[in-house]
Amino acid sequence: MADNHDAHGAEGGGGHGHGHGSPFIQHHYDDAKHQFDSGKLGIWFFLTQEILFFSALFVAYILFRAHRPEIFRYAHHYLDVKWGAINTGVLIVSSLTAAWAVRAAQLNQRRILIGCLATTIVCAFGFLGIKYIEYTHKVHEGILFGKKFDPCISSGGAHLITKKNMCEGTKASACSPGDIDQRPDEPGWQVACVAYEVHVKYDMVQGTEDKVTKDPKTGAETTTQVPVTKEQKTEVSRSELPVCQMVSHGAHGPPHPENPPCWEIAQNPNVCKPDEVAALVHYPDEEKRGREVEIDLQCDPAPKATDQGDIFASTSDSGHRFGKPTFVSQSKPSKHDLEMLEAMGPPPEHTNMFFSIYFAMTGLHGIHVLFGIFVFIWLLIRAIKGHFTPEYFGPIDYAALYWHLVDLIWIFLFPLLYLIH
Amino acid sequence: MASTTATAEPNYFEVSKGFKSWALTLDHKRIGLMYLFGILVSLLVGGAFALLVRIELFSPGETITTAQTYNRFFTLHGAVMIFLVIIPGIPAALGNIMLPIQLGAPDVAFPKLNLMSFYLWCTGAALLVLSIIMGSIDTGWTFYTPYSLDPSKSAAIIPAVFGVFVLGFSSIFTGLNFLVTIHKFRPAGMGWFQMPLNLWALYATALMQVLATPVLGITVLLLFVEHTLHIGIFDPTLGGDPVLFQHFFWFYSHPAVYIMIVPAMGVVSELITTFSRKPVFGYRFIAYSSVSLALLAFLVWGHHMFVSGQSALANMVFSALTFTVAIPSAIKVFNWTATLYKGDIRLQTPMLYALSFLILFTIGGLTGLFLAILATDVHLHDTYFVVAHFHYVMMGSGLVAFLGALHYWWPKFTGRMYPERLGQTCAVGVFIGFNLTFLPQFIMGSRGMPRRYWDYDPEFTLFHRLSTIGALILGISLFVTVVYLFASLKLGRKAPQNPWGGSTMEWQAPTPPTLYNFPEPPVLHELYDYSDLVEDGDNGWVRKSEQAKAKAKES
Amino acid sequence: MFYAVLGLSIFFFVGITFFVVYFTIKYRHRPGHKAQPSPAHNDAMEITWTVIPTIICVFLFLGGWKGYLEFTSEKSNPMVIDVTAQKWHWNFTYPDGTQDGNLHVPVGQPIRMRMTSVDVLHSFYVPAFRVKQDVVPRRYTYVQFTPTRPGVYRLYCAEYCGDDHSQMKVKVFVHEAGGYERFLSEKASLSQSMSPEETGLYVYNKKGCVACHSVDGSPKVGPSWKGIWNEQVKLADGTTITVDDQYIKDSVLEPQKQARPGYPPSMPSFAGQLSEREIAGVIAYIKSLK
Amino acid sequence: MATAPKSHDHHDDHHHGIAHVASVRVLLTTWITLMFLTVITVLATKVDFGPSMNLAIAMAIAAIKATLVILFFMHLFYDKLFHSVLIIGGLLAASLFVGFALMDSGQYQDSIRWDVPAGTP
Repeated sequence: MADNHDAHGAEGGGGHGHGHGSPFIQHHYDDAKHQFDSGKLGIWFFLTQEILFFSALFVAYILFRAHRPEIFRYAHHYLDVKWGAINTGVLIVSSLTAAWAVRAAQLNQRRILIGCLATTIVCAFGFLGIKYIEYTHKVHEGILFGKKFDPCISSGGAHLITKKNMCEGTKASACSPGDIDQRPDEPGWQVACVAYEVHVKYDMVQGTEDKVTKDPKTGAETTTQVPVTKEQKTEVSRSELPVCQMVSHGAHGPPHPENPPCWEIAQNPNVCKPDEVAALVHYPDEEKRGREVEIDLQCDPAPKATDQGDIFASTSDSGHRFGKPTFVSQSKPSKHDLEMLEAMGPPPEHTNMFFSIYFAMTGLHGIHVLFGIFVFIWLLIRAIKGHFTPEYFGPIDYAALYWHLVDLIWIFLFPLLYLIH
Repeated sequence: MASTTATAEPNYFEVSKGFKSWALTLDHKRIGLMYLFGILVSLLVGGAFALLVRIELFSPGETITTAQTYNRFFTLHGAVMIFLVIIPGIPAALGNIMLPIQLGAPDVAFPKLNLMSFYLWCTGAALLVLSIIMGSIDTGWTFYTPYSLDPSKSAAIIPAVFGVFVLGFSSIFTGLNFLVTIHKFRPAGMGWFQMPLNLWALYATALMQVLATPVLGITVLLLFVEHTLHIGIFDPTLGGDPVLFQHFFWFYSHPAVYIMIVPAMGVVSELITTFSRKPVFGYRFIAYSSVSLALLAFLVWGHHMFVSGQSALANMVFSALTFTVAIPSAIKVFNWTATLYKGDIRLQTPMLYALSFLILFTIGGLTGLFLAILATDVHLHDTYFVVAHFHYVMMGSGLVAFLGALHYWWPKFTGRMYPERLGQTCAVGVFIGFNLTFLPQFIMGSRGMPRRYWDYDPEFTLFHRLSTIGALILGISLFVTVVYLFASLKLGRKAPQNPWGGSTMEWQAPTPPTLYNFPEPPVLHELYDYSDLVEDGDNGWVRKSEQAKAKAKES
Repeated sequence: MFYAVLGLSIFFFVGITFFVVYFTIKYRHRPGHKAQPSPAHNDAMEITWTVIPTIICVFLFLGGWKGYLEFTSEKSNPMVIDVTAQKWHWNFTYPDGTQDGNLHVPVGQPIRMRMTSVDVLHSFYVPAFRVKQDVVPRRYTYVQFTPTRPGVYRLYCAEYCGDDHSQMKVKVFVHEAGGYERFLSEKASLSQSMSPEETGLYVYNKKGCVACHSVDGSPKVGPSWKGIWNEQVKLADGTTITVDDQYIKDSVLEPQKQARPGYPPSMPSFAGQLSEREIAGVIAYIKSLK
Repeated sequence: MATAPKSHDHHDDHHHGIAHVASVRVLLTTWITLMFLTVITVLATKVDFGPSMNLAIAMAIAAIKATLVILFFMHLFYDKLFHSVLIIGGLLAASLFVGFALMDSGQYQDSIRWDVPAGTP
């Protein structure tokens, strides 16, 4: 019955047979070649499928790059060509060993086969290791996809207001891009709060900011506490309600409408040292808004905020007006980074899209690599058991073909993501 | 071979028993049967949702449920019917059972992969059930962004899209398996143009499954990631493009329509030739048109998006390309009609379904022209006209052909006959019920009744009522059909080897087939040659030449 | 011109009916058992019926394309009306800044709708004008038409947008000469003369509040307005708040910030769509619903 | 090494058993070329040829590398023609996808309102 032609029975032994000798030739095939050819055709169909599977991401990439080239030009600075190039090399090496493994299996060179398979696995792990380094680096810097994109230190586009000894390192807050965008006309608007990392909340950005533009007011200053919503709390996981003080010179009336609702308080001890904190203010549209923001920042710290510490503010494109910018990440930016950031200017709006695509593409590719590792480990075990013979080496060939495709995709991803000029 | 009913070899039911022998089986027939069971159950579930939708629409305003529940009903109806019933219907269930036998092969190329596809299907189905438990999706089966990005609905959408992702891979692996099987397991002497048309259709279908489904996979995967990580490729608030989602989605989902209809065309070709006792008219044209439909399927997805904010240029190109699809479809209809010409038509249940198919498909196809014409589509898009059109194509044609094929091959793979008179009655019931359901919808649609409406203007009441009554007739007929099919497993008359006089290879296999289908290698006869077959009472149809040989042996 | 398109449709509908009947007769005309020898395939015939549909299709396409161009190409001197769609109502802003929930247009005047959505996809559909166009968030889409006959028509949302998708329908008033101007001036004087409660009721009905909030105490998509004034309500974050001027205003402008538990967070912000006067009206209206 | 029952010779490369066996020389040459091209492509970005030219160079190199991998590592050079048909078919389908989507979205870019925050009417 069905189970009899399950090839991987208990009798795993080294069937160095000829013709029908291999125990792995399944019942319903005419002979070894028939099985091999069928499998090969199958894997080619599978690879075709894979091309289409990835194609959608390439479509997204091409579309966004074609229409928003400035995002790509800007964002690629965040990627490190060095790591990308090393990973390309690693994958090519593993591709070679995978191809060689096929040859070894065909020629019954068991030792070489095992060596090649092992090397492939090691390279694959190396690849993932490097990806891990890159990913964690980005996580630390807040260079993430979608709404999580908010670079903490790479603030070429962000004004940095750094404060020392403020809030004992626990309170943090910042203004999301919307704030400044929305309040260009208000004089004396100030930020006196601290931030480690900025999360722009989805629903807040979605529909709640516009009213600020609608009623610009003038008048007295107000200080308000920004409530934290439920979602934020789960993200922040802190016991006390952070007090974020946003001081608005020249605003009056009921506090709420004047306060930008898009505040987010977050804490990430990995990013910032406890005694150094920074508030980031983005201005997505430099030409229109940039100057006003600068003017805003020249104002003195609001009275209610000053008692908490000094404010050093810096605007990267207009010189260090308030003192040196203090970069507060554990992974300190290099000199090169700083120069680069100076040159880059503010990020275009929706720079996050690049990282959405970056993470989608490399993530999906990474999953493929991971899957490949499992397959190769399985092959390695079988190779050690001596399952493969010149009549039966199909699985190695198929896995190698799959692996080459994974390599191929990386060959395209590397220049597309890392080597943008 | 020939009179093999008395083979010593046990048939595939008898080979082994017990739960494990089914759960771990690698036999394509058992896997196919398990699919069939799952699909019939899903059909009833999806049908129940459809009836609930129709009953709600019996009167304007709230009839039995709120708008929210109604939205879930039609979403689930769509998702279940499309992903769980029609797409796997003919290929995965009937194709699995019949494809190797029609090829004269012992099994599909990759039996383990086949079993895995089945379990993927089960997983996908389970995830959809989970999504119902988690609050149920109400996005429509199309999951259009940004509506489907609503974070408050994540709990239901995440399992649903992941389920669809898994189902997609089930479909891909099935297609891959069939492609390789057809390539590598044709018996000596069977060239591409000696293949039964059903196999051509399955080949074309599998090609689309392999090429189009991965795009669905990545699309729903992205949707999944949007919900878990909010990466924003489709989210306009983050700079994404919601119209892009529709491109992604329809790149798959248009071919998906052909994944549903092309195998239906395949089985109908078989049914019509067998029951008119005539070779198919214009074999090559039908074969080519199957493959060309498969290729053209990739060029026309934009016609789902004429008013979506797609550009005028794209609208023009897609409209023009869409018309090309009409041509192979028209060829097929003409050729089938010509096959009937001067035939000896027997109106048994499968043939009734095949003829229903012809009529329904013609209506479905011709109304498709309205939707391809840009000027009229703008008016008709997203109205009941579209609803009626695609039901004519997908249900009226796809499902009716599935039922025809089911009745046609039922005796072969179960070894039992279904009750013929009841079958004919239900076939007529399905036809009448179907038309009563959907013809009024064409009229409503052309008068501007938008789809997915829980409530409607009173002027449409009459049409909605007709439609609901039709749906009830349809539902009852389908339910009775499923019941008598299951009952026939126990009560049915034992089936002869060749009850319909089919000339293709599957009728040479024992009834029901043995484990590897053919105890002796089958003989390759000329395709669709009925001159040799004669009726022999309860023994079904036999070949004259072999009867003579057997007689000669005896004497 | 819409009638030309309609004529096209009717023509093809007749054509289709003819085909269907013809085929039906053809299929049915030889039932029973009639064994007959038969011709095999016929290339000439098959090629013919490949080519003829092809030619028909080319003409169909050209006709459709022409019709489509006709109503997408820009008209001279159109009146531009801004349309905002959101769950689940429409807001039309006329050239002079007047806003209304129904569409009012003068007869014979080419209209160009400049449309955008606040939340999800919607679709602007007036069956009588044979126009339909999806409304996409963060994007403008356009639709054009010239109303030819005065009257009242229906405007639907044709792209599925959630629970009250089927309630997202309003009226199109095609005014005779002078009627449109009258509408504008009436609208202006109406808004001046209404008491705050009346304004609130007006907003409630015209700005889509009615889709989610009842005034009889029964919960719909959102909480009912009846009897909540000055009550203590629980918020989703666990705190309790009194329903007062400020709370209502906040809820209108930033619905999700102080959301109530048990209701889906699906209410869009009405910032920019309601004037101070109108918000005050809503507050007054809620106050009156004791 | 075991000799398989069937052997087809259709190349000067040695061809054992049921499929083509790649020679070490071919494998290594391919590999070295690939590594070399990787270095080249990185270096090429340091030089400014103009943004579109740089992209073209990078993509051309990637295409060459991909072809090398397909032809030699994946044996397609020696393999059945149908497998090439498959891979080309897949690429064609993907490029159709890209092409149409690009054609469409290119047309409506000017109607997208990048400048306003979402939620604004």
